[in-house]
Parts: sequence; C-alpha cells; structure tokens
Amino acid sequence: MLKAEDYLVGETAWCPGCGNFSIRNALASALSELELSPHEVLICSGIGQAAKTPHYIRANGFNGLHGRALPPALGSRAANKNLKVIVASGDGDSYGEGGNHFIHNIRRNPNLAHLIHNNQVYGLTKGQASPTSEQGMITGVQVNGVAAPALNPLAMGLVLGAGFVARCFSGEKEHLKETIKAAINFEGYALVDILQPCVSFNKVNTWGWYKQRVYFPEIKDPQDWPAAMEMSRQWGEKIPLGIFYNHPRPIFESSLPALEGEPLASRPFDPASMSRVQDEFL
Amino acid sequence: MLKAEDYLVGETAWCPGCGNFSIRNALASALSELELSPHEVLICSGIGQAAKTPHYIRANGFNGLHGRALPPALGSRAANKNLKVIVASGDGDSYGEGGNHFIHNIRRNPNLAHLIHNNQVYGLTKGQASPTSEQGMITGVQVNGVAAPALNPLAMGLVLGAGFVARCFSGEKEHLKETIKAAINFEGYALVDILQPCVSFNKVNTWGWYKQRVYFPEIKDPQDWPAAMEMSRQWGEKIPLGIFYNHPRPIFESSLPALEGEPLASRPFDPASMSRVQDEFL
Amino acid sequence: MEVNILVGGAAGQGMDTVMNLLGKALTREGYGLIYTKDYMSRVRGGHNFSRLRIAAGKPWSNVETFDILVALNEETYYLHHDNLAPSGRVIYDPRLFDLPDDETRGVSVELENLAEEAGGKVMANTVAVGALLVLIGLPGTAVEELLKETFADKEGVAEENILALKAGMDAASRFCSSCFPLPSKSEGGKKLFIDGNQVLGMAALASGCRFLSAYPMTPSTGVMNYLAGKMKDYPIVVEQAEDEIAAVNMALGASYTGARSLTCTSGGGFSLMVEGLSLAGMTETPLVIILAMRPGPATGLPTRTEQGDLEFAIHGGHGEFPRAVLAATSHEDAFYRLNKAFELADRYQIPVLFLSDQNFADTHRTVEQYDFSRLNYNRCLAEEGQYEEPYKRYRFTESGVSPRALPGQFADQVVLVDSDEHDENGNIIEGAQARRLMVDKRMRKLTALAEEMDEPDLYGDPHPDTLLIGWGSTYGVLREAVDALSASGAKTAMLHFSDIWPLPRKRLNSLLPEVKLSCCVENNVTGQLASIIRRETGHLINRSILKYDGRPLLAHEIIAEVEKNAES
Amino acid sequence: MEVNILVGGAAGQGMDTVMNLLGKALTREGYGLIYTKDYMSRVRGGHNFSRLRIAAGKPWSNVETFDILVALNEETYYLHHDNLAPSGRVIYDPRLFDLPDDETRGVSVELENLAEEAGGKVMANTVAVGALLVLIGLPGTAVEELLKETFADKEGVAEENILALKAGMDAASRFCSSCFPLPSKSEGGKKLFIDGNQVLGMAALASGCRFLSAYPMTPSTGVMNYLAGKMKDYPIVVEQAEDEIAAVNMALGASYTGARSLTCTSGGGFSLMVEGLSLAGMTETPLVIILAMRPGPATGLPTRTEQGDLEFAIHGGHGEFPRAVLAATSHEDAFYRLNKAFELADRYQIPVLFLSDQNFADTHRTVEQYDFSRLNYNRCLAEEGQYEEPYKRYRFTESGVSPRALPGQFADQVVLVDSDEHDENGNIIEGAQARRLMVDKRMRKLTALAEEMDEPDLYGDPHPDTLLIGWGSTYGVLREAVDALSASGAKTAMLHFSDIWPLPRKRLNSLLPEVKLSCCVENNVTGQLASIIRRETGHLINRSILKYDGRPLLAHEIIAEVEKNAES
Ligand SMILES: Cc1ncc(C[n+]2csc(CCOP(=O)(O)OP(=O)(O)O)c2C)c(N)n1
Ligand SMILES: Cc1ncc(C[n+]2csc(CCOP(=O)(O)OP(=O)(O)O)c2C)c(N)n1
Ligand code: SF4
Ligand code: SF4
Ligand SMILES: [Mg+2]
Ligand SMILES: [Mg+2]
Repeated sequence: MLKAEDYLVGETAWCPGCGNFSIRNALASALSELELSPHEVLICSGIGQAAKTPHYIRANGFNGLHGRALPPALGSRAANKNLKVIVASGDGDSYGEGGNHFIHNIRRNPNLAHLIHNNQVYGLTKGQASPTSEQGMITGVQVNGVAAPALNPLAMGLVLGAGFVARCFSGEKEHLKETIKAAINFEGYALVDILQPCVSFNKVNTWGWYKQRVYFPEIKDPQDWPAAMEMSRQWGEKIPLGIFYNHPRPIFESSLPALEGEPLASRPFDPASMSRVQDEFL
Repeated sequence: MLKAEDYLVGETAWCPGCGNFSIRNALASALSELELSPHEVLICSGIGQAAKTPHYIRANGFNGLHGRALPPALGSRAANKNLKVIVASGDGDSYGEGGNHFIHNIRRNPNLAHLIHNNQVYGLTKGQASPTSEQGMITGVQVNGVAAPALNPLAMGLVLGAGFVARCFSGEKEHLKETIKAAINFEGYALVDILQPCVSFNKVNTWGWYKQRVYFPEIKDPQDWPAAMEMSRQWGEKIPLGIFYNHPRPIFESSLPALEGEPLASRPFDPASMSRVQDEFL
Repeated sequence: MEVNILVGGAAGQGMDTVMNLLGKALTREGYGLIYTKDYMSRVRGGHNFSRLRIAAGKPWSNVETFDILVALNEETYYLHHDNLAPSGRVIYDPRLFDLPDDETRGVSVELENLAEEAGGKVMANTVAVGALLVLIGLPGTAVEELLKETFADKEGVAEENILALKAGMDAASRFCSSCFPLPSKSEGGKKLFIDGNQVLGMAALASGCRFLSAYPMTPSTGVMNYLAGKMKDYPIVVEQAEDEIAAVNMALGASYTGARSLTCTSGGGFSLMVEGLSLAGMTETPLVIILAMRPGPATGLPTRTEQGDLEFAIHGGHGEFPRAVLAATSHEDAFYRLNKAFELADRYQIPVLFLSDQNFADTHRTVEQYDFSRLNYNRCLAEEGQYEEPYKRYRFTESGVSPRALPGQFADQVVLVDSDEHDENGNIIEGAQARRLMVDKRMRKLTALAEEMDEPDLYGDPHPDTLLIGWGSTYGVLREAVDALSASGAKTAMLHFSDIWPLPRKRLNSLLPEVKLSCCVENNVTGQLASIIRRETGHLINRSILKYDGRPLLAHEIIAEVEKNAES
Repeated sequence: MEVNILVGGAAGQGMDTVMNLLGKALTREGYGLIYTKDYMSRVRGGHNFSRLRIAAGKPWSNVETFDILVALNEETYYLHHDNLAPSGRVIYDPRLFDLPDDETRGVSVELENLAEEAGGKVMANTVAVGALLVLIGLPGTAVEELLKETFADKEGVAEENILALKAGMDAASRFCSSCFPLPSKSEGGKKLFIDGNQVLGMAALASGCRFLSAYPMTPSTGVMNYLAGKMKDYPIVVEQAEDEIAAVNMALGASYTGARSLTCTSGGGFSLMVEGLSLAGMTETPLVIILAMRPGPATGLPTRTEQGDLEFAIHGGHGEFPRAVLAATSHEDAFYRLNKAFELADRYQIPVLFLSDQNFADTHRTVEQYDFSRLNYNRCLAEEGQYEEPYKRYRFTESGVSPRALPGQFADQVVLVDSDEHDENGNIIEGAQARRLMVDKRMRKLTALAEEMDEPDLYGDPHPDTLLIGWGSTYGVLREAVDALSASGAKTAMLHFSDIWPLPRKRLNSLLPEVKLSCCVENNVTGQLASIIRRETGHLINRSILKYDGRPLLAHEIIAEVEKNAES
C-alpha cells in the first residue's frame, strides 16, 4: 500500500498559503486509504490553478482545455470502466466556461468524483470574478463590483439530479479527505464543492472568513431532498459543510450494452470478421 | 394600434398541427395588446423549428446560431435599452447547446422575456432527444431510450435566481398570451417554458398527453420560493401551469453606468474630443 | 440506354420510401444506379425531390433531364416538367390535381384512393412504386420481397402493401408498359444499395471504432444514426453530446483511454470543435473527425451541399500541429479511406479530418460488396517491454512518434497528457529549449505522414491537353465529364484528390507543366483547392469551375464550361 | 550609448513595480525606451524577468546583453549573469543571498531592510528603483513625483516610499554613481509610456467602441482591463462573458443594435469564436476581434509569444465570406490601425481580425502622443431617406454593401438578420438562384476591400539585395536588423505587413523578382506568411527565419541568420 506522500509528485506552482495544497494532500490521503494504485486512477482537469492537480498527484492524468474537464472524463468512463475517474478543477473551469458540461453530466450520472476547488475567483488569470464570486466583489474587470448573484453549484446539482452533493472547506482537512473518499466510492456522479482560499486574489473569502462561518450541521436523512436543498442554500453568516445528499440512481455506464464484460479499450478486434454487417444493404 | 394579425408575416415552414402556431399567435396577440410597434421589438432566436419565429412575426429579428439566442439578446440590451427584447427558441437551443448561456444570463438578469418552445425533442434535425425529453423515450439515436432524467428548466431558473418563472402550454392559449404579456412587462429576465406538441417527432408528449395533465394551481404567494420550487418540480400525472415565481431584483442594465441617458447606439461621438485619455500615460 | 426518374413533392410525402424500395429492388435485380436527394430544411411541406438514374455499368452521377416524373403534388409538375424528356411520362394523382390540357405525357394513377382501397392512405407511395415498375418493365417480385422483409414483424402490413403495389401496377399498365426499357445489368454478383453516411458508419464500425460522440447536425447525422443502431449488438458506445465541444472532448477522453474514437459534424459544429482539434494536436491523441460539409457561412443551407471548408479543415484550430485531411470521393473508395483515417490517427497519434459533404452523404449508389479483409486495426500501442521505464508519454524519438500506452495498461506506470506545452513526461514546461524540442518532435511526424498520402487519382488520357482537378465528392461527376469529353475526341483527364493534406505533389508537378489547360472544379466560391495547389507547388491553375448554389455539380455543366474554354 | 537593465525574480516579487516606476520616470525625463516582460504562467514563485533598454532616439526592440542586473533572488543571478556586461553591475540584497567570491560587479543593497526601515518590506522594490537611479545617474525627482501621484489617496505612503527610494539611492551611491551614462534624450515633447494592450484599449475607446464582451485570456486580458477601467467615466459597457462563444455572440448582438463592438481573446478562445465569426460573415454584422496570439496548440505557453494563428485567422470559421485581417506592428501604428479595423468593419459590414501577440501586448515603449484627430467614427448607417421602403437589410447593391439601418432607427421599419442563407429581406431561402445572388453580393465587397489594404511598409534600401519580410509585432526588431545590416554595407530592406488580408501584392510583385534573397522572418514554425505569399502571388520566398520557442525574435539572431545565408 502506498502512503499519502507517495502520491505527491512534481513541484507545485501554487502560491504559498494557497488552499490547493490541502486539497491535494486530502486527495493523496484518500487515494492511499482507498488503496488505489496510481495506474488505476485517472485525474481529469481543465485549465487554471486547480487544474494543475494532475501534475501534482501520481496517477494517470488528462489535463485538457479550460472548461472541458468533464467531457474527457465521460469518454474515459466509456472506454475503460475500470479506471477510477476523478475530475479536479476550478470553479471558473467547472461552472463558468464548463457550465454546459456541468449541467449535462450531472444528468448523465457517470461514475466519477467531481472535486471543484472553489476559490470563488479566477486565480490563474489574476483575479477576475468567477461564477461563484460574491456579489459586489470588486476586481480589475468587475470595477463596479460583481453584479450577478453567485451561482450555487450544490443547489444546481440537486435540481439536476445529482446523487451525491457535498460541500467541504480546504481548511477542514479530515472532513475533506473523508468526503473525497466517499465521493470516489459513490456509484455515480459525486459533486464535491470545496471552498478554497486564494491568498493572492480573493481578499473577501479568506481562510479566516471561511473558518468563522463553516459548521457541520446534523444531517438526519441524506436522502431528504428538500432538506438537502435547504442546506445547500445556506450561505452567509453560517456555511454548512457535509454530504447533504446521498442517493444513488442508475449510472450512465449501466445504460450501455457495450460496457458489459471487458472494458472497451481492451477488447481484441478483427475487421475481417465484420463483413456480415453489409448484408443489410444487399 | 396594430391587430394581432398585423404581426404575422411570412409563410411558416412548420408542420400542420404543430404547437408552434399557437405560440406564434399568442406572441402576436401579446404584442398587439401591449401596443408595441414592430420596430420597438426585437426577437432573438437560435436555430431549430421554434427558432424560425423571427421570420414569422413582424418585428426586428436576430436569427443567430444554434444555441446562441441569449448572448446577442444580452448584447442588444446593452446597446439599445429601448428595445423590447424577446428570445423565442427551442428546448434544444436553450437548454442543450445553449445551456451555459441559460445559466449565466439568468444570473445576469437582463430585461428580456425568454420563451422556450419546449417540445421535448429536436424537431428540425428530426427527432433526437433534447435535454427535456422524457427518460426512456426511444429515438433514432437514443435506441435504448433516453437514459438521463429530463432537465427541469424551471427549477434551474429558481436556483439560479430567476425573478420570473412560468410554465405554459401552447394549448392553453389565453393563459399563454397573458403570461407572455406579463413576461414582457416584467422588469428583468423572465423565463417562460412553454410545453409544445411536436406532431412529427414527439409521440410521447402529445397534445392529448399534455391536455390531460395540465392544470392551474392556485398560486398564493408568487414570492414564496419553496412553494415555487415545489410546483416547478411537479411532473407526471399532474403538470401545473402558471407564473410560479414573480420577484424582481436589480437588472443587469442597472449595474452599468454607461446605460444612463440615451441608448448607447444613438449617442453621437467625435474621437478627436477624446485625446485627454492618453494623459494617464504621460 | 438509361432510365432517369424524378420523384417530387412536399417534405413528409415520402419520396424516400419510393426511392428506397425501387432502388433496392433494382439493385437486387442487378441494375446499377444512383439516387440523390434535394430536400429542404423542414419536416413537412415545401418542395423536395429525388432523382434516380439507372444506367449500364454503374452511373457515377445524376443528370438533369429525366424520363419519368412522379409528381406527388402539383407544384412538382410545374417545377420540373421542363426537364422531362418529350417522350417521358408523368405519374400523378388526378384526384389531387390536373395536368394542363396540352400535357400528353400523363399517367394518371389514383395514388391515394388505390392505397386506401388496399388498406390505408399511407401506402400511396407503394402505389407509386407499382406504377413506376410497370413503366420500366420490372416485375413486382423484388419489391414484394422487400416489403415482406420490411414489415416482417407487422402482421398484414406487407400484404396490404403488396395489394397497393399491384393496384399501382394495374393502373399504370393501362397507359404504357415497359416503355422505358432498362439498361443492361451490371456485372459481378450481388451489390449493395447504400448511401454515403451508411458507408462511413459501416466503415467506422468495421474499423473498430468503439466510441462516437456527436451532436446532431445535417448532413452528418446519418453516421450517428447508423452507429447508434448498432449499439445493441456491437461493442460501440454512441453518445449524443450536449454540444460539439463536449463531443470532441469526450471523444478525446475515450481515445486517450483506449477506444478508437470518432466524432462527426458539419461546418458550424466543426467550428466549435477546433479548440478540441488543437488539443488533439497538442496531446497527440488519435482522433477522426468526419466533417460533412454544407453551404455556409453560419447556418447557411442546412440540407444542401458545398465544399467550402477545405482550407478551414487544414488551418482550423489555433497553433501549429500535424494533421491529415482525407476526403470521401466515391462510395467505393470512402469505405477503405475512412479506415485509413483511423489507421493514420493511431499510427501518428494525430487528428485526422475526413471530409464528406451532403452530396456524398445523402447519395445512394449500387456498389460492389466491400472486402472487409482489406481493413486494418493497428492500434500501434506500446507492448510490454516496448517502452522504457518509467513510461513517458512524449518520449523523444526520431520519427516524432512516441510509444503510446493506455492509462492502466501497465501496472505502476501512469500516462499523463497535457494541453500546456510539456516535457517528455507530460508535465508543464516553460523553457525555450524544451518548447523547441517538443515542437520539433511533433512536427517531425510530418515527414513520414506526407509519404502516406496517396497521389490523386489520374483518370482519362495519360497525356491530357485538359486536366480537370477535383477533390471529394465530385469524383463521379468529373469522371463522367472526362468520359464525355474524351468520347468527343478531346485529350482530357482528371486528377482527383482523396488524400489532400499534406498535399501529395508528385502528379501535380509532373502533369501541370505539360497540360494546355488546368481547371479546378469545386463546389465552392473561392476555389480552395486551386489556392492550396499554388501554395504548395507554385503552379497557377488556369481556370476554375465553381458552383456554390448548394447543388452538386452536373456533368453537362462541367462539359459546357470546358468546351467554352476550349473555344475561347 | 545606451543602458540595458534586467530585473528578475520570482512571480509576485514585483518586477513590474520597478519597471513601471523607472520607465515612466525616464519617459518623463525625455528618454526613449522599451520594456519587455518574460513571465511564467503562475502567480507566485518560478522565475520572471523584465528588460528595460534606454537608447537614443527610440529603441525598437530589446537586446540580450545588459548593463545592470537587479537580482531579486539568487536564481536570477545564476540564470542571467552570463549576459551581464563585464563592466556591468548587479544590484542584490545581501541578506537574501551572496554573490560568488569572484563576482566583482556586485552592488549590495539591503532592499528589504532598508524598506522596512522606511516603513514596510513591500517597498523593497522602491529601494531597488533608488539604487537603479543612482547607477544611471538620474535624479530622484521624477520618481518622487510619480510616487506622489500614485499614492495621492493614501496618506503617508508616498512619503514612506520616497524614504525608501532615497535609502536605495544612498546605499547604491557607495558603489558607483552615474556609471552608466544615459543616452541623449529623444526629441519632440512629452511622450507616452504605454504597453500594447493599453494602446489597443485606448484606440478602441477613442474609436467609439461602446461594447466589449470577452472572457479573460492571456495575453489579451489587458485590453479588457483597460476598457473595464473606463466604464465609470465613458459610455462603454464591458461584460465578462461566461465563455468565448457568448463573448462573440454578445458582441454581435450589440453591434447589430448599434454599438461599435469588440471582443478580444487568444488562440484557444478564438477557436471557440470562429462559429460566431462565420455568423458575422453571414449576417454582415460589423465586428472587430483582437486576437492576441500565444504559442499553441491548445493551452500551449500561456504567457509567451507566437505568430502561429495567421492562417487560422484568414481561414477560421466555416463557409466562405469576406473578412479583413490587420495586425499590430508597432505602438505607433497600432493605435490608428485598430481604428481602421473598426472603420472597415462598419464600411464593409464584415468581421475584422486584428492580430496582436504577447510580444506586442506586454511591451511598453515610449511613443509620441497620438493624434486623436486622425481617428474616424463613420458608422456608415443609412440616414432617413437613404433607403428604399420597406427597408431590406440585404438589399442588392453594386458594391455588395447594403444600406444598414439599426433596429428601431426608423419607425415602422424592421431589421432582420439571419444565420441561414436569406433573401434581401433577411428571410430564409433555399433556392439555387437566390443563394448564388447572395453569395455574389457578399463576395463583391472584396473588390473594394482589397483596395483599402495598405501596402507593406518598405524600410531600408529601395533596391535591396536582401529583403526581409515580416508582419505584426516583429516590426521593431526587423527594423533594427535592417539598420544594422545596412550599416555593415549590405543592401538590405524590409517589407512589413500590417494589413495582411486581403493580401496587398503590389510591392511584393515589384520587389520579389528583383532581390537576390527574400527571407520571411516569423515567430512560428511553419512559415505562414511565406505560404500565403506563395498562394497569392506565386512567388517562392527563398528562406525563412523561424522562431517558435515562445520568445520574441532578437535583432542579433536575425542578423546572424542573414549573414550566415549571405556567406553560403
Ligand atoms: C478557452 C480558454 N479561455 C480562457 C482561458 C484562460 N484561463 C485559464 S485559467 C482561467 C480561469 C481559471 O479559473 P478557475 O477555473 O476558477 O481556476 P483557478 O485558477 O481559480 O484555480 C482562464 C480564464 C483558457 N485557457 N482557455
Ligand atoms: C452548432 C450547431 N449544431 C447543430 C446544429 C443542428 N441543429 C439545428 S436545430 C437543432 C435542434 C433543434 O432542437 P430545438 O432547439 O429543440 O428546436 P425545435 O426544432 O425542436 O423547435 C440542431 C441540433 C446546428 N444548426 N448548429
Ligand atoms: S492565485 Fe490563488 S488559487 Fe492560484 S495558487 Fe495562488 S493562492 Fe492559489
Ligand atoms: S417537426 Fe415538430 S416542432 Fe417541427 S414544425 Fe413539425 S411538429 Fe413542429
Ligand atoms: Mg477559481
Ligand atoms: Mg425542441
């Protein structure tokens, strides 16, 4: 069994004090505790600070285009259902540029864990508002303050039928690690929105700001949708953390006859054997 | 004052019996009753059967790209705030290809009415599933039946902060017309999802199917969000119609200092008068 | 001797049914034919029509004039009667409309009434088929067989249709029978009756394509329909994406993890895919994209044909990376060509664009059965022991092609691909030297790739005075034009490209200096191939014949243009 | 006589502050300079550096060797000391690291300590500026002035910074003072100190651009930042779009309804915009797109430079439609050139691509003040009485340009634009003839448009033996290369394109046959301009100097390559 440290590779390009470090560590610990070997795991990401994660965790990695972390993850589930697929990317990536894939992959429900490093800002491009930026936050582009209300990813997940909806905070490391483990083990699409301080650009939602507000509500029934909705809409003085909803439904892969048996990627093939397919045109 | 018929132009390319006709008529009547002249109105659409609407209503029209009805509508609100902007397009257009614009324009809250001709199918491309197709519906592409649950546009609208959320049925013409009028008059983004039979490709959600199910619930408080959420989630044996939520909030345009005064489009300008802007670089 | 038929009516009136029945029956009877569609971007109403040409050997293209007009509505008669041969015939339903008094070619068949008598109005098309059979002197047996196969599961339906068919035959035989004698049958056993999209779908399936993600878009949707239809019985996943961006990125994910992957679209969707194309180039992920062209810009003419996206296919996507562009020329070739596209994608770990267009996609022809043993499935993956440990996805090699492993293929080895510039391992780099090395590595692939390109097909006089140059779906019509021009004594040949990029130049360089007139024939307004030839070889093509009205080129148009030129 | 300075350190250490202060102060004092940035795609750490060159007249490009190195960390010293002149100096903080014993060029200044003493560590950069001032013999007054302006709202901060500045001056003066004498001042009054993105942003604002929708993407974001900063005081809306697709479509909506509209992006974002580009072509909606290039494919090197998207700019987007492609060559020209882009977009109702790159975008230079009266704002709209009723958006005209009205402009007239092929009114059509007419109408614009293109700038010997050809941001470096080559006696000239498409050909056609050596110099790996020249004129460019490591070309590299060629 590999230890958490064994999953850590590469020299990070993150700022000292960035919340990404804790998320990376939690992910490494989760993989270690789940006894997943690096070659069994695939991490997909888009572009951004968070999206550099595949370079910093020893595992297979698809570091694709900005906003496009989910589609290759979906494709990889079709081609090789044996891979544990984790999407680890930013809030801009997942909810901004990638918003349409967010909507429709929740509906599809592929078996993967989606970890959003939600620093409520565009980090890599130096501090513009992201879809989750607080209303009123002033940036170099939002000079009059962010006009639109912040997008609520958990509530969106719930109305779109996500079976696993959780909020974490990078500063609550144990909870984060356990939630990531649960998300990876969850059969279906698991949404984990992780509040993450960006020390360089988000001067509103700092570590202290989060720390003061987060709490762990008692979750009586993780299959109580209205309760989950209510919790996911709490934001402000008090911000609840936890797995608000946990209710599996049939996964994308189960609708595909081709996925019975060996993974598609490893099945042998001989074109010559196929000639009967032309009979229908005779 | 123009009569409803005066707004009808062009030879429609829709199938006889299509629900689009009623929507077109309701829109024409609404414009007439609101005493809006054709040149004061702009209809934006994408591509699809519904998206042909700008050709069939006498008004300004921007018949753009598939999925991209909302962005030009937003741009047009910035350039000319005097125009009454209506987006009239399909479910595939608005919730499929255009999903990301749907999300983020709800958040922006521009002053426009978004009418979705929701036939729960891709009409123009001959019958593939749309995001709102019923789970299990069989098509030429979804040969094993639609696997994902249908997207619920109203619930999405609600969690994203839409201030006006309504469901109509093309077969309930008076209600449809009145709702369109209310949507056009609403100060902000108004979402009107209109159930519309597609006689050629949707053999599940037919006129009769809808007719049997739709009803008008009593809406006690159109500002009761949880109640609106509950109504918008009702689907199946009973499908409620009505303006489930009506709760204005500051509009996109109000956050823009440039929009005070004359519309941007009509302000005169002389570049030579601008030379002071270079002073900051001296 | 040949017979040409045009069936026209409103969308939804079922021209397809008529043509499919008749085409398949004729194919089974051993005739060579081509069937093309002209249809509007709507579901009901408007005016659509289809042409069927039955000719000796195998006809390569359709012609403008015809012998039999099936006018399913009055408009059809007025729109088309000018091109009906003087000796031709019009099948029409006298209950729907009357022909003008001076029209002597009418074959009035009460299509709807007879259908209703047979069991239902919907069978009016079957009645029309019956009438057609009589006019061309084909016995009903083949069609009856087909009806039985088609409606095998639906009790009584085949029988009713056979009644309708016979009613049509009876009705028409009162006017004329076998008045349009069929040409000689084609040789060489049973043929396929198949359209271009089906050819490509079948080729993909038989090439071991395991994953198609696409978003519906005319005229590419047929490929998706074909493959979706195979999901129940074959190891393939077809996923309708939420948009074309998702489509191309899903396909890249599936390819990266090991499935031969495909996406298909038309111009507008391709526009949305070019960022993913660029990603394929950067990550060196094999991918085949079928780009079925239609007239642009923007939505353009959704159901029409054009060859307007060639330069876009070559230059689309930001940054510089190797790619191949191949095209569907004929039903005969495209089957093997698409297999080649998959092979090239895997061998060079590059994206391969496969250009089709509405003209190719929607055209049915009779073709020889395909030889599936000519297809390949070489994934070119690193085998155990064929890579150095630790595995590095982008290891530098002389050819520029790195040993490719799949995620999970080797215990303890991981595969990292990256959209940023990267080192051999796939990790982000920023250094100037590292960048240069990686660009050079990718670009080195072009040397061997260029060698793989087939020279354009040379057909006609080996030392021509006039050289017609084309690419893609104009193959057939150019061939017929060359035949006709040659028959009238002009030394004519054609050079036709199926592999377009990297542009094969040998034949161009040897032929162009020799010919008196070089002429690019293209279905676009700017003459894109001619520009590319000049760019790559310096040769200025003398003349271009360009058609950009959304309709396919016809042989007589090309011939007239060439002859006009010869005169001047 | 010139002075070259390199400041290096980790991202976040504030090289920008040093350079901006110094650069602006020098500009105010009347010196000509250029300041370029080399930075990584990260926010903290790594290694970034900036170069500042102060030279007589106005320097056009930077050079590799320098006189003063400000090493904000140890790594910087080791990475760069090789290129420090033997007589050079290294400013460093001895509390952070030591120089090697044999390094005699050290100017040790306790940057952080002195800053802390003055009021805070953050002012370490101000201390460094002080040290620099001493070395180049510039009095502190100009910087002090600047500090006062910058911190006008923040009580006490300016004073503290002035203390820090003086501490730096004192510390450095112990080593050497005025040991790098400054060149002569440039002539002609007060100059601007401005970077490329600011030039474009200001040009847009002063061209009456009223709407910018964009999605942040390096190196284009500076344009967005500039214009967003003006939202409070000028009639302009800047909207951050949810993605680049939204950005381009929003801009089209705003343009259609009457605002001069702009979007800006880099290659990946442009890939996502090309469908919208095609829509602009089809709907004939004026639009300017600034494409700030960076190395691709895919994410590539986000903060580096490349000229890799020229052919993509010309051919991107499906279907065929007229467009213009212009480029930023120098700060002097780009200001007026972008105005021309807006004018062309309005005059021809077409999309205009304006190519910039990281090298241009991030480079500050001192330039003459712009003459705003040279800018135009001609919207080319139909005035009352200048259109036929009913108004038809796509009325056929000889020029191909239809009278353009805005929605709501005329009572009872409506304006319909359509992504499908359409008739004069804007309504969907499908007919062959109607299609042909509308394609011809659009394409007719090209005739006049081509006439608008400026011939490439010819600089150097009017009858050169060697002709260097370039485009875009290489203007300055080519100019310096030509000067140097000419000075050494070689008959050299450059032909430099700012208007690229439709390609102006007169000068090419007259010069290329005369020169002994033609050489395209490009920041890409495939030599795109050379290909385009061959495509359009048939001329084969003899040689290409290509750099594709993400760094801008340097004059000495070009000179060496040209001389190597001259020898062989
Ligand atoms: C198509 C495209 N558009 C824009 C960019 C530029 N870009 C890179 S990362 C980023 C935002 C990142 O924000 P987020 O996803 O929240 O990640 P963070 O850096 O905050 O972790 C943007 C806009 C890009 N790479 N590609
Ligand atoms: C980029 C792009 N992709 C695909 C298409 C093809 N297309 C046209 S309409 C349509 C679906 C229309 O469905 P919907 O929006 O529900 O409209 P309906 O026809 O049902 O009214 C599609 C996929 C296109 N025109 N452009
Ligand atoms: S910019 Fe913000 S998110 Fe990015 S590494 Fe720095 S602290 Fe983290
Ligand atoms: S296909 Fe369906 S939606 Fe389209 S016009 Fe016909 S009935 Fe209406
Ligand atoms: Mg972020
Ligand atoms: Mg629909």
